[in-house]
Amino acid sequence: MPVVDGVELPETPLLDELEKGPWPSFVKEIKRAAIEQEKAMKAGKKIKLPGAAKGLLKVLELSYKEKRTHWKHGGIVAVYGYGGGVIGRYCDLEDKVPEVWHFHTMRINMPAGWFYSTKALRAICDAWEKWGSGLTNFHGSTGDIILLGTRTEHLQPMANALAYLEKYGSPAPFDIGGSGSDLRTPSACMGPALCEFACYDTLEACYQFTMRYQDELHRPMWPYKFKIKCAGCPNDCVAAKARSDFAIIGTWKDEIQIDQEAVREYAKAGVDIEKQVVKKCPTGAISWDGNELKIDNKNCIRCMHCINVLPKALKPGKERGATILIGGKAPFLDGAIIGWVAVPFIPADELIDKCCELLEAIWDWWDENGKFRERVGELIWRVGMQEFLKVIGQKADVRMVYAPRNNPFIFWRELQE
Amino acid sequence: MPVVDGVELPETPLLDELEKGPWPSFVKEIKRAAIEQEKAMKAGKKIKLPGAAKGLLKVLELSYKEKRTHWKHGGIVAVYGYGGGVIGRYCDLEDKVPEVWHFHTMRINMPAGWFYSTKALRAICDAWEKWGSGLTNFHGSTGDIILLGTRTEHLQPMANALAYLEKYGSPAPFDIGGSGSDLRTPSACMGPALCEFACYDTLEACYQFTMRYQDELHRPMWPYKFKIKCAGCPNDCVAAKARSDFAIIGTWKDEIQIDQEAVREYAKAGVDIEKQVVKKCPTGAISWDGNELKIDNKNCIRCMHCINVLPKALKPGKERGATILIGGKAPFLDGAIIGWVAVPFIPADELIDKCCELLEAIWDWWDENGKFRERVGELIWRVGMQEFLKVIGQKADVRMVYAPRNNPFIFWRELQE
Amino acid sequence: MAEEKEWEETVEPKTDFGPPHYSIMLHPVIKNNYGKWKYHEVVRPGVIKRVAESGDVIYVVRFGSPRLLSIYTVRDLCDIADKYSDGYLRFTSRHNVEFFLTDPDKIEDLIKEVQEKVGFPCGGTWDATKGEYGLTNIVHTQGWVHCHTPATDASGIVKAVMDELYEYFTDHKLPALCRISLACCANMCGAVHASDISMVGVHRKVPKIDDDAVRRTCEIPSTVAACPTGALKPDMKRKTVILDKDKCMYCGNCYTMCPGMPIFDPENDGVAILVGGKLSDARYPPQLSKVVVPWLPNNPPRWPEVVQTVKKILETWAAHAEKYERVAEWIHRIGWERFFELTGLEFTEKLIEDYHRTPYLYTTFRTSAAFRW
Amino acid sequence: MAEEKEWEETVEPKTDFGPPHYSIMLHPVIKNNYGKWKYHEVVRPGVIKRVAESGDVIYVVRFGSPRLLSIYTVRDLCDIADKYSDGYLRFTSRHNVEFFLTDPDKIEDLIKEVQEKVGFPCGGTWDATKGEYGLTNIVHTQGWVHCHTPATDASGIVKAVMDELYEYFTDHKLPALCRISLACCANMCGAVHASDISMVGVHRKVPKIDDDAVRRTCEIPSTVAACPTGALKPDMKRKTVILDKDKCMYCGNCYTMCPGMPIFDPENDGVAILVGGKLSDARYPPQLSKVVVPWLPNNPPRWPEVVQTVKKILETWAAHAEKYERVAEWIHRIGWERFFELTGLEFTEKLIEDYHRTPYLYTTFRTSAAFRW
Ligand code: SRM
Ligand code: SRM
Ligand code: SRM
Ligand code: SRM
Ligand code: SF4
Ligand code: SF4
Ligand code: SF4
Ligand code: SF4
Ligand code: SF4
Ligand code: SF4
Ligand code: SF4
Ligand code: SF4
Repeated sequence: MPVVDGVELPETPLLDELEKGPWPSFVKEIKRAAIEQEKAMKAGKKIKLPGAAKGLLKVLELSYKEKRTHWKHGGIVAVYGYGGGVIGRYCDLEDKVPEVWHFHTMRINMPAGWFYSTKALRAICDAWEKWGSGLTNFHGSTGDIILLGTRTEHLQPMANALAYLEKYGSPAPFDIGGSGSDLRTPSACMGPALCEFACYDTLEACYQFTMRYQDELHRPMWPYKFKIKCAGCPNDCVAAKARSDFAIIGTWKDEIQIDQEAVREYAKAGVDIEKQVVKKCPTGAISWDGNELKIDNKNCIRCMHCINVLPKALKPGKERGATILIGGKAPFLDGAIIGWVAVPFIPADELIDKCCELLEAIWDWWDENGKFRERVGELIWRVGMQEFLKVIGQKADVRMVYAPRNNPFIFWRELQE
Repeated sequence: MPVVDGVELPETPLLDELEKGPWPSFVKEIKRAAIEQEKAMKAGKKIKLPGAAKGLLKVLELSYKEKRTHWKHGGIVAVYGYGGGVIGRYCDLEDKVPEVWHFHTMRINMPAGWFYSTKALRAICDAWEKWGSGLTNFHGSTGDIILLGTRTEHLQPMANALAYLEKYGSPAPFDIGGSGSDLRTPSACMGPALCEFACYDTLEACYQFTMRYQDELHRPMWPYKFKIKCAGCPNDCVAAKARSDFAIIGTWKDEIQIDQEAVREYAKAGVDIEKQVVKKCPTGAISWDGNELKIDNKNCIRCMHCINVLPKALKPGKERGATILIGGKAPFLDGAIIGWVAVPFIPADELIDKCCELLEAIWDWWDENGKFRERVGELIWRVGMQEFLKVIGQKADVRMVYAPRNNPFIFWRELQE
Repeated sequence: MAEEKEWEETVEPKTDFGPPHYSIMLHPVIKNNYGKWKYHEVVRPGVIKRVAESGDVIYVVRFGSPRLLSIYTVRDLCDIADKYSDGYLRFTSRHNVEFFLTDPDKIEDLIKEVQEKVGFPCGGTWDATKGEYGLTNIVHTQGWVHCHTPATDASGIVKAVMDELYEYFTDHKLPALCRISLACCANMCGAVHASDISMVGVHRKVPKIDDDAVRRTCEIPSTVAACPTGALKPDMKRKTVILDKDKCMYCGNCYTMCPGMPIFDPENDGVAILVGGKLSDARYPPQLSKVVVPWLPNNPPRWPEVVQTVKKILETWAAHAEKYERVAEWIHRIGWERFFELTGLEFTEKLIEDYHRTPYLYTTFRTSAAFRW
Repeated sequence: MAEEKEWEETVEPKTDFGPPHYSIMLHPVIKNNYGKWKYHEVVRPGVIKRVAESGDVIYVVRFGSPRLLSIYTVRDLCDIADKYSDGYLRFTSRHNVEFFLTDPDKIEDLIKEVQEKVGFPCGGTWDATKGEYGLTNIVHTQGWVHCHTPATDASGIVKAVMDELYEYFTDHKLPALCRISLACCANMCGAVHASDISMVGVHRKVPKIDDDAVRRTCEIPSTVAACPTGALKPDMKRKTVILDKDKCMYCGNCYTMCPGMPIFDPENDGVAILVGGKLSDARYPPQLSKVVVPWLPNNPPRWPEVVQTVKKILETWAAHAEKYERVAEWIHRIGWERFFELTGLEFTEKLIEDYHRTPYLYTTFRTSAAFRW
């Protein structure tokens, strides 16, 4: 048994291989938690699960040896007043590694854009040092802070600690995120906080949705999960198109703003405008005569490429807002979907309210019509866009499709007696 | 009642509108048959259905007035020894227009490429003048000669006339084509008969398939119809890709043959090589310096465009053969299909035999596994290309797809106990 | 009629002897140069000069045909072929007629004689070298002339459209190949599912179930199985079928199986317009056609709405497309947004894919915020 | 432990108060210039200079993270943020950590201190203006660390791959954006279905049905309904399920519903490789990833087959792609024929779409004779 800083660690020859190499090592992190938590406990701190990280090392080493998982279905574990936010997890090695027989994760709703003050972060760490494994994910791929591994009886105290996290020095309390058949924790790209391309306030939108739909987020009530992600422009830095049922993609309607002087500066500085910009425009909408850059905005599809290359010279237009894509998701059951256009444009100043209207209409309809484990996109496939457009009160727009249908098997339900 | 050449015609005010205008008129054709057949009869010719074309005028005028068809299901009518080739048709105006109460069509297998000697054509006309309506389609859209409208009792005599058509002066007899759940009459573009692009002998291939599979053509025996079309090159002048279950598309494997002198001549004669050829190559495989045309054949996808524009200068390569596309068809039930690559390349000299091997393997399999009214393409969708490739003894080739699958839901049946 | 026993009725039936071998149907120059053609040149619209490696030359002269021909017209064509074409002629895959001349000086006479005798116009060709294209014949189907399921006529619309587009047939005025097709019902006999511009007959009302007729004439299981959307259920007690109006999309497939449930409806049947199909591999991969007008009324005898829509699409395309840019390629460049704007057609919810069995269902949906305004 | 009653256990539970408002988490310069950024410039790999309309400047310095962090490391990051970044930091959507500096002179110190204290490398950025791209972090999932359905581990492979591709993270050596992702099972938590290069854990054996366990722990109808291919049937008599081996594609969906039919299998589980997904609208529309290697073995602790395959793909792409040409765009230009040739990967029948429920089924099939040799 290797001993580090007076703490005995299990033999983990396979995992140890993953401490080598230049990329930061998650094995080191687990070991560090194991060591430091035990040390902290020995130093008198109140620590409920000093052996959890160590237990994880044992289980994981075994998984590496046997090439299989040792985690089992979790059943339903939760905290008071919530139906989701905790992923129950048990180990199938109860006797061998009782330290992690329970190893539930908690999903904690991060601040929009994943911005933190150190005060907030430290407070979370302090609480989790006490009530959990000391292991986290910053962040889960939906965006939550993931607190990785605790026992059932510590879930409620940890939730309480987060709810009154000011007592640990945080500027604000933290709440539980989503899991199960509910609204999942909405997320947003950094948007206006740092990015000059943001066409609407992604962080505020994300915050508003989260706050207005606390009930939907915390109490699974639907046929399946539902995700919202806010990207400030078509670059989609939060992968909203593929990973959210309701993706809000910032865009604009009018003309790209051009600072010709700045274009010339870029050219002087060595940017090959012809090759890097003009030739790469997907619709051939740009021309450059060595002095002036012209954009045929009627032909521009707002792909962002030219703006990406020349951020100082080009800017999205002034008439800003967002496109709503519906239905993005992973492959079960009907195959992976990148969301598609449900609303081509909503002006920025109406965006949040309009989205709420849409969301509520969609949820009502989906809740009523969706099958068990049927994502909203699959429901729309099943019943057709004609029906869905009625639900969201939108007129059909050619921007919703890459191409019209190729068969004339059209429903004319309004003509039937 | 208008009287023309002593023949009374029905009042057809609506149809008469379609005699106007510069494009040749089918109404004139029907009237002409009505008039001439009656005249011929009066002149002593043996004519079985002198009133048929006239009857059609009446029915059609009514259809134009009422905006609906007056034809009914045909049931099964056939000629001796054959299960297909006749489309039974009855009129729902039995009392009003008894002349066309029966109005069956016969599908007659055309010569490959639709080439005729006038002797053959005249003989068909003479026989059909006697036994039918005197109306035809040159041709049906599968390719047959369509003899439009006769009564059940004249089917056999007409078939006999065609079988011994030499007696009418034809250089050869004509046989019945396909209909129902059988092999349909194969067809071919004019290919080597007239076209310099032909990469294999489309007419001979078409003839061979037709002859070898007379039984399959004449006796419906399968889950549904099956069509073969032979196009000499990727231009596909016989619409094989969309209209045949088994499309044979001529192509080549080596380098496009270039006559540089002829390219220069074209350029001199005013062809804008850069704009018309180089810029239009889909893979950017061509370059032209004003003197020499270069083709990056590794990058050429054999789309034919450059050859089409410069037929005197460019030619398909010397290593010729064909690509087989499988599954092309109209929209029922699973949607319209353009056939897809089943065999990327078969050398021209092995083509006919190899195709026969493939066809026989496919038919056996489809016959055994296909559902009622399931085209072969739909069966392949249902069971997957993995299975189909086994049937045709082909290895998978990336040329069979535009892109690999996007989900990892792969069958590993060979690994299961 | 029955009194005389004619040989056709008495001969031994002979089967499975197949069509004549094509070789006996070939003009001698064609036969001699079979597989040895060197190149072709378009002499004028309708006339293609073909030069063989041997140096032999043949002029192929093409004429538009209504396809529905009386044998008397066919005989006229034979007379002409005997006179000009050494007794040979052919039909093309798009129903045009071609004569073969060895003497170019006879071309004009031939054209005149065909025009006078049968009224067929010379044309339907194209010249890829120049990038100048004629419109060719419309591939079409039976319609009210012969079929039992049509939602519209075939020959009548084709005649009306070709009258209107006549000048495009006789001249090379188009920027690229353009194939027009028509099918009188969703069975789509022909190539409407992959043509530059297509017209398709469509029903819009559910079939009227005549329970008695169903009982008498239909096999219930195969009728039910024929329905692509599962709109039919067997009613075993009453020995008929039950139809779910919300699931039916009026394809008429059940009617083909079962005469007891006719689907035609004079006021609601009509014509859908599709565009953007293509089959050659040239430049751009083969494409299926896409519906751009879900329905136009049946307005015989000349279907003005259909004719004008087709003309508008053709001429808008012709005015805006680059050389060689077929309808699909043109739309690919300018975007569907612009297509609807330029043609003045309306994009409605009916044009969004919702046929659940098609593997294209979702691939037509726009998965990005990239589009034109 | 239980003797002391702590306030966390006794307080009134409070619900639905939501996350902190982001505004209290923002560095003052960010807060002051919120929504008013003018442009950015990449100073060096890992360091982005952001200039506001006000003239304010902030330097964002990015570091790679293993995502799985002990709170002790998070505290270290906080110490660093307090020292350099006025007490603020953020994580990116791809799990990297960013600090905010107003003084460019402190950048090097920061980088050194982060490296020393927590060993996180500076990098993960890209410079679109120059068309020079760094590789960023791998979005990944739980694997054997926490999940019950994985066919492989997540963190271990990610570590092994990033060790091998380290230089691409710390430098801008790539021609375009390239996103690598990993999911440990076909549920695909994360963005593997739309990444330039993806790794996905796959099972290859049918679940082992433990009838007793099924009876005890599973709701049979929902288990049967969960199967996407209809491979499961209820056996109501025996109160269990029956599996059709030929229809099963080993997705594990049933196992998620029913612990009584575990699917893992050490020797047959493994990793599939996908390429060519993308999500930005830049130049080329969003694309789903495509499978190019159906299976590689699980070979912990360092998965050399997986690592080498990913590296090979990345480096082949990097060597051949034009500036801005992401994997999908590169393949679009050179063709899949060339992709397999250049990478040396084998195209097999396993890569041809046959999942019947996907609307892409047929659209992946090549409907033309146009391809490269
Ligand atoms: C923790 C997390 C992975 C991670 O390590 O980051 C995760 C973990 C699980 N996901 Fe996920 N998903 C996570 C983000 C995602 C995402 C990405 C996203 O949200 O941006 C997706 C793809 C997008 C989508 O929603 O389709 C995703 C698609 C799935 C699916 C497939 C859903 C589908 O419709 O195809 C399942 C299967 C299911 O729902 O039964 C699934 C199920 C699961 C379960 C609950 C396994 C199960 O069936 O019980 C996993 C629990 C693991 C554990 O032990 O903690 N998870 N899951 C992510 C959530 C962390 C967070 O809250 O921040
Ligand atoms: C920090 C982050 C947003 C966040 O809220 O966390 C971010 C930040 C920026 N992105 Fe992004 N992107 C971020 C995730 C993404 C994602 C999502 C993902 O990877 O899961 C995408 C979509 C990926 C895809 O298409 O599959 C994304 C696609 C882009 C693009 C499109 C590039 C392209 O050619 O397709 C740009 C434009 C460019 O820079 O060329 C872009 C541009 C940018 C810019 C330049 C925007 C700006 O003006 O500030 C930012 C700095 C980039 C740099 O590092 O040099 N960002 N960016 C994310 C960084 C993750 C990381 O740590 O590496
Ligand atoms: C005569 C012809 C149309 C014409 O005017 O040219 C025709 C006429 C009929 N077709 Fe067709 N099809 C004709 C070529 C086609 C083609 C084109 C081709 O073969 O190149 C197609 C599309 C390609 C294909 O096979 O998919 C075609 C696809 C159909 C279908 C749809 C099949 C599908 O899988 O989607 C049906 C429906 C059916 O089989 O029940 C059909 C059914 C019919 C029936 C038999 C109607 C019926 O359900 O009973 C029509 C009989 C009309 C009549 O009264 O004579 N016909 N049919 C063509 C045959 C003439 C010939 O032998 O030369
Ligand atoms: C006669 C015919 C073949 C036959 O066996 O009957 C034929 C003959 C020729 N075709 Fe064709 N094509 C014929 C139907 C087709 C079809 C099928 C159809 O329309 O149903 C196609 C596929 C259409 C599609 O893609 O939807 C077809 C697509 C082409 C193309 C591709 C053009 C393109 O840009 O997509 C060429 C090449 C070219 O000329 O540019 C071509 C080229 C030719 C050439 C130049 C080949 C040659 O070297 O002789 C022939 C003379 C064309 C002319 O009129 O100037 N042929 N051609 C068919 C004429 C029908 C007619 O009467 O108009
Ligand atoms: S999505 Fe657009 S606005 Fe948001 S961070 Fe990325 S580039 Fe900026
Ligand atoms: S945003 Fe894209 S489409 Fe628009 S001009 Fe720029 S590069 Fe072209
Ligand atoms: S398909 Fe090719 S070979 Fe056949 S006629 Fe057309 S161009 Fe000639
Ligand atoms: S055949 Fe097509 S792909 Fe090949 S070089 Fe010519 S134009 Fe290019
Ligand atoms: S398209 Fe329909 S109506 Fe027209 S001939 Fe074919 S089956 Fe008959
Ligand atoms: S018309 Fe078509 S969709 Fe309607 S019931 Fe009949 S077969 Fe089904
Ligand atoms: S991808 Fe699968 S195994 Fe991995 S965390 Fe998600 S559900 Fe679990
Ligand atoms: S593993 Fe998937 S495909 Fe197989 S039985 Fe279970 S749910 Fe069905």
